[in-house]
Amino acid sequence: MQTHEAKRVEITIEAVMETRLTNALVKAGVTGFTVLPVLGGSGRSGQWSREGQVSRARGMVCVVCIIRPERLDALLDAAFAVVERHIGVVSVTDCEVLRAERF
Amino acid sequence: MQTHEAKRVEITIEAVMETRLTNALVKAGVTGFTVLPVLGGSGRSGQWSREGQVSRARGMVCVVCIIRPERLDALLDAAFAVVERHIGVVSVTDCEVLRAERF
Amino acid sequence: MQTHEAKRVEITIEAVMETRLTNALVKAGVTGFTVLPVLGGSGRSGQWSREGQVSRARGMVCVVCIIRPERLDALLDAAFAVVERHIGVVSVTDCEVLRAERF
Amino acid sequence: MDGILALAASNLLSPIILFFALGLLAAFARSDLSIPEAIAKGMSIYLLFAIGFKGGASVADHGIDATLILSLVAGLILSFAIPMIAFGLLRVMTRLDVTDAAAVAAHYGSISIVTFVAATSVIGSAGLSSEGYMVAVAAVMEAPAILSALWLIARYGKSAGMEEGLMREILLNGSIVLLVGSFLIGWITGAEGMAMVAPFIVAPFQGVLCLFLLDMGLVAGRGLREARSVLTPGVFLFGVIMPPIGAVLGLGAGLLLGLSTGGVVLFMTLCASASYIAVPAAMRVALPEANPSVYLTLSLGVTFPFNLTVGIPLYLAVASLVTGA
Amino acid sequence: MDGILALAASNLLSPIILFFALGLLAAFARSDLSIPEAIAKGMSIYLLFAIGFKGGASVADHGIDATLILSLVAGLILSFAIPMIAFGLLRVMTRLDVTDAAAVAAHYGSISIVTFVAATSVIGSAGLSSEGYMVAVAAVMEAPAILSALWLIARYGKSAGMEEGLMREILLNGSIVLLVGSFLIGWITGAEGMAMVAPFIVAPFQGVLCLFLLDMGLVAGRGLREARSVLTPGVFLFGVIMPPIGAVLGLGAGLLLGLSTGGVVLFMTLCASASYIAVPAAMRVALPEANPSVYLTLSLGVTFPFNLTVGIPLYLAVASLVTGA
Amino acid sequence: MDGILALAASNLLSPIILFFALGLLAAFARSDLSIPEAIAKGMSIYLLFAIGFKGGASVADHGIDATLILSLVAGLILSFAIPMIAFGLLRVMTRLDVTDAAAVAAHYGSISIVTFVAATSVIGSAGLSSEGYMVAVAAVMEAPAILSALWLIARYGKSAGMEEGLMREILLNGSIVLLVGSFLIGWITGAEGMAMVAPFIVAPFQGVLCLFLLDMGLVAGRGLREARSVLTPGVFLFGVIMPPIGAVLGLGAGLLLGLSTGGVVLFMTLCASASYIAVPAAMRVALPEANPSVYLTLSLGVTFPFNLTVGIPLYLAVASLVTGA
Ligand SMILES: Nc1ncnc2c1ncn2[C@@H]1O[C@H](COP(=O)(O)O)[C@@H](O)[C@H]1O
Ligand SMILES: Nc1ncnc2c1ncn2[C@@H]1O[C@H](COP(=O)(O)O)[C@@H](O)[C@H]1O
Ligand SMILES: Nc1ncnc2c1ncn2[C@@H]1O[C@H](COP(=O)(O)O)[C@@H](O)[C@H]1O
Ligand code: NA
Ligand code: NA
Ligand code: NA
Repeated sequence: MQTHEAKRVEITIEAVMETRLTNALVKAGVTGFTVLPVLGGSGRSGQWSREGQVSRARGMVCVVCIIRPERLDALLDAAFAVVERHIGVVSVTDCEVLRAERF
Repeated sequence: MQTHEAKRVEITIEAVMETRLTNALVKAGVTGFTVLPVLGGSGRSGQWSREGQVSRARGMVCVVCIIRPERLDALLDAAFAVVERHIGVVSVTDCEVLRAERF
Repeated sequence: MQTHEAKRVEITIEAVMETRLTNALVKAGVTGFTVLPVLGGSGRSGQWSREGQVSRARGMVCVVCIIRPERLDALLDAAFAVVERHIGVVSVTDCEVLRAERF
Repeated sequence: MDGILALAASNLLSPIILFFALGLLAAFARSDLSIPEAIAKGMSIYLLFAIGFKGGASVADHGIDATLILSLVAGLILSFAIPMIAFGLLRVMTRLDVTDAAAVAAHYGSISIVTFVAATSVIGSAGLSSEGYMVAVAAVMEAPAILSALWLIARYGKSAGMEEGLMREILLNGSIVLLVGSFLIGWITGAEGMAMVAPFIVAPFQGVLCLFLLDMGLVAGRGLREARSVLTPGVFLFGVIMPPIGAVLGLGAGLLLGLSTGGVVLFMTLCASASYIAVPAAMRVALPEANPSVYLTLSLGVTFPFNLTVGIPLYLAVASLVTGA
Repeated sequence: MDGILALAASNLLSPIILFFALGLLAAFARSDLSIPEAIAKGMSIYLLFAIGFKGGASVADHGIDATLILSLVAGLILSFAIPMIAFGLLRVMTRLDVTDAAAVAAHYGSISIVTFVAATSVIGSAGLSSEGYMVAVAAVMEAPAILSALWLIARYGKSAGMEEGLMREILLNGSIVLLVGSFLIGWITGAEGMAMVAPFIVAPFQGVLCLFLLDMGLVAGRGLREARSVLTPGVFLFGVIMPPIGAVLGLGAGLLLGLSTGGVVLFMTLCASASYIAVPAAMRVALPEANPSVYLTLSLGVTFPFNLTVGIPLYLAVASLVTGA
Repeated sequence: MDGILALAASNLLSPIILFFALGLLAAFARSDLSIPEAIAKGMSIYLLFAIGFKGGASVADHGIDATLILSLVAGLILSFAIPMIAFGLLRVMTRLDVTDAAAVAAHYGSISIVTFVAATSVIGSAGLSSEGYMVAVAAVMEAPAILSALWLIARYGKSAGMEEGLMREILLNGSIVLLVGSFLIGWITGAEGMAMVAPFIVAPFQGVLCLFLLDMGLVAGRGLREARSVLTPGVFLFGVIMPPIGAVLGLGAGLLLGLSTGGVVLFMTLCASASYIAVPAAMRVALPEANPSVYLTLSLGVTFPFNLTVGIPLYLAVASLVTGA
């Protein structure tokens, strides 16, 4: 089956920043993304878990964005501007996609 | 630690199609998969979020499937037949796995 | 944008083993990880789904861990010791990260 | 008549409608207020359980009416037939293509259980009662319209075909199973069963309904904001004139069947309301090419609030006039 | 005797059992009806809170019985002992290996709180009451059986060893902490506390229980469909003869302790029931090699419905006969 | 005075406080007891709905007091002002930097709705009532303190600036919208609306509150275990002396406004309590450099239990003394 090269960017970011991030992505010309829930985690700012939490202060989401390789830099710049002051992680993986016309 | 080459296929598909997809995967000889929840997303068909939704009409899941490289084509064919008329995204990444006998 | 090579390790493991795994990861010097929920799946031990489940006996989580390549082996050893007797899957992908000082 | 106007006015100021409005406003104002998906689903399970059980217990209480079977048959026929009318209207009034029009039509042949509940509460306030088996009629009307839509596509568009397993999936849809199951259990266990579960399903019902409508307002408002563009004047107009058309059919059926005034109002409401749970999900499977924004926005964003505010009091007024109640 | 037969019949037609059956049927028919995980967990938290609190308040009300401590000790001993019997039976009746047999055995030494609740409601319908501290006995019987299983493995199989931290984990298991904590708070705050929370935990209780049993039916049904193959005749048979054996032990203990007839029935039910929340999770940690399909299917798919339908009325009949109530 | 001591003692043994303690203990003992996130959010939605609606219905019942507007203004001013005092104290008493101190200060200018509810129930037990619009005062005090914190940063630290959209986000925060919306709907629909939803929001309220406090205890306990290190003696001390300071300001305002004794206690409680829902989320957006462990631990782990156990009875005693009630 015909596949096409693409980049898979996964941004784990605080839930309160989700809309800001996705707005920035859209502005940077990203045509699609998927938001995954996160149960908990650990990092330099300590360990946390979503259980029992009412406040949105604690809690992260993972925004997955598959794009054409040539758009990667624009996306990373946009994402970085939002993530910069915040806790969170950005990773980029090479991948292949079906239906490249969608990206 | 000894690792083995494999392919990681991630299929983001409408929740109503989940069973059809996993049935097709099993038919295609896939021995295992994992289903992740999706909170929301955006694409050509607009933006959506799972919050407050009662109907299963809106909502997607992400089916992750790790397989031996030689089985990739069979899997993609099977997946594509289900995804074809539907919104959704398929990505394939190279990975290494422990315990290759499991795949 | 400047990125750095890293490894992305995704461990799908039974929910009851989550704390044991993350404790082992921390002991092995892992500085951060993210836990994703899992809705259901299928493997040699059959098919399962989280829906309606009250017992923690059924149910898995996915622990994602991004690390510097040189730490991979220590992490895999630690993870394997926990996963060994249990059902579950470990995959490793090459990735690039922003803000390498975080890992 | 005056009494009915007063009722309509008081209906507009009922907590249920105001919470729906609160949700709409919060969504329009982009508040981050939201109900977790699991809670929304939990409330819908609660409502189906309560509605079904009460209907069944009421049948156990009042005995089976001779018209029970006839009402079910009438519901079936109307659920099959209404999509045809809706489809014709849509093709004339809007520029929706065959697929989108058929998908929308299916929603109007099916029913909205929350609209049904709101009508039950309005007729209750007006001092009327109704046949307990109207819940069974509601259940029977959930699915047939989906088949009509598929038939319309096969007839006027590219053949959609009936995917294997789809029929079972539609008939064994979670909401139908829960509604019918609770109805039967309410019927079997009767007054004794009702005594056991009443403190759970009767007294707190209206409160849960308020929260559920808050959620529906939020979802409808967000949908409207997202999908404003699909709401062309023609499409919008369809969303407010199709309900009265359905209601007229329901009125005819109700009168023919000789239902009580309350029963007639409920039948009108069932025919006037549009599905927003079962049918949208079925359409995603059966007609994935149809644009979900169109049918979800119409059903939840236009027709539901129309029925809630204007429709139900209107149907009550008409039914009261006609039956002379 | 006649009264008891009538009770057994009416028990079969109680909403609780019918909702369990509805769940089973929906699962067998592959309906997509499902309860969100969070709602299912929320209901189980509600039930533990309510059961514990009511038990504690009842102890506050009736005072501490001289037999309280003895009952707790008896519960402890039985929870340790029953797995030995179950293990022996399993090795004789089935082809399960040592690990699977020990894992199953642990479930039967422990208890099912929903079965306990169902028995409470059945003895209530029969006009009997029971000692409030039976809830505490239930809590005490949750965990010891797990140790017996580990001991059985160490004795007859490959040594499993007691993993570090496992003991604390088992004893501080969420359900035990919530049940015991609510019991103590109910005890401390007594009638006054009860007055505050009664409208939440008493009146709506049966309704929530119906929905919870619907969910249990769904989960049990899906488990049975998936794991039909593990249910060999021997395994199935074990699932229906082990409960009466446990019940006989409970009967003996209850009589020795001099419990009320209602208390005896509850003790029998505790011994007859099998865990499906705490022990399965502990087994995944302690005995990962044991096949979860076996113990979950047996406990939830065979023994739970057996107790619910046949077992509890039987235990009530026997206890009534023996105590002459 | 004796009555008040007795009340304080009985308050310590109320189910609400005991369930909070149970949660704390379970967390300290590392039990895996936990409430699903969706259920916790569902309960907080329920509480806001109930509190708002009851407040509005009470205003509809008692009519608008001349002091309503003045109370709202007083609340606004205090919410702006208290962070200044808190900030000064923090800079003197602790080693927190400007950012952390400002973030903490914002929490103390805002309010904790559960503390407010607990106070309502304590004054109720003391036979006092209060102005229904205190709920509106609570809503008005949610947000202004956030602006004070940003101003403090701009003045004493690196300019934080007001991010675009942040103001709207804060004012249209889900909790505020739900509280204010329910208040208005309660007001509009009055006694009639209240009659509809009362069985849902009045009778079961205390029971839900118990479970919610169990969850708060669990979250607070886990937070304390994780973040012990941030609780230096100075920080801890701040967490217990800031509430009485706030309460004194609330006392002054309440007396000036001529509120009832119950109203004065509630005003004191609002000023004494610290936000743990709305403000922490706003701080993550506006001041991401501030350490969330500090403010969450202080607010939920120190000040909340302080107010619950010692604070509220103290404020009641003082207000009773001063107003001579
Ligand atoms: N190395 C990592 N791998 C995966 N997730 C991470 C990693 N480091 C941090 N995270 C996630 O990012 C959150 C914030 O990280 P930090 O800024 O280091 O506190 C953590 O709670 C984790 O959810
Ligand atoms: N480029 C993308 N990267 C990640 N997820 C995507 C992407 N495009 C679409 N999706 C997901 O697929 C869904 C449907 O996409 P679409 O068919 O483009 O509307 C979206 O709502 C997203 O959840
Ligand atoms: N090939 C695979 N790809 C993705 N997930 C898998 C795979 N195999 C197993 N899993 C996951 O691991 C769980 C246990 O697998 P198993 O030990 O094979 O029963 C399954 O329920 C899946 O969630
Ligand atoms: Na209709
Ligand atoms: Na037992
Ligand atoms: Na305050």
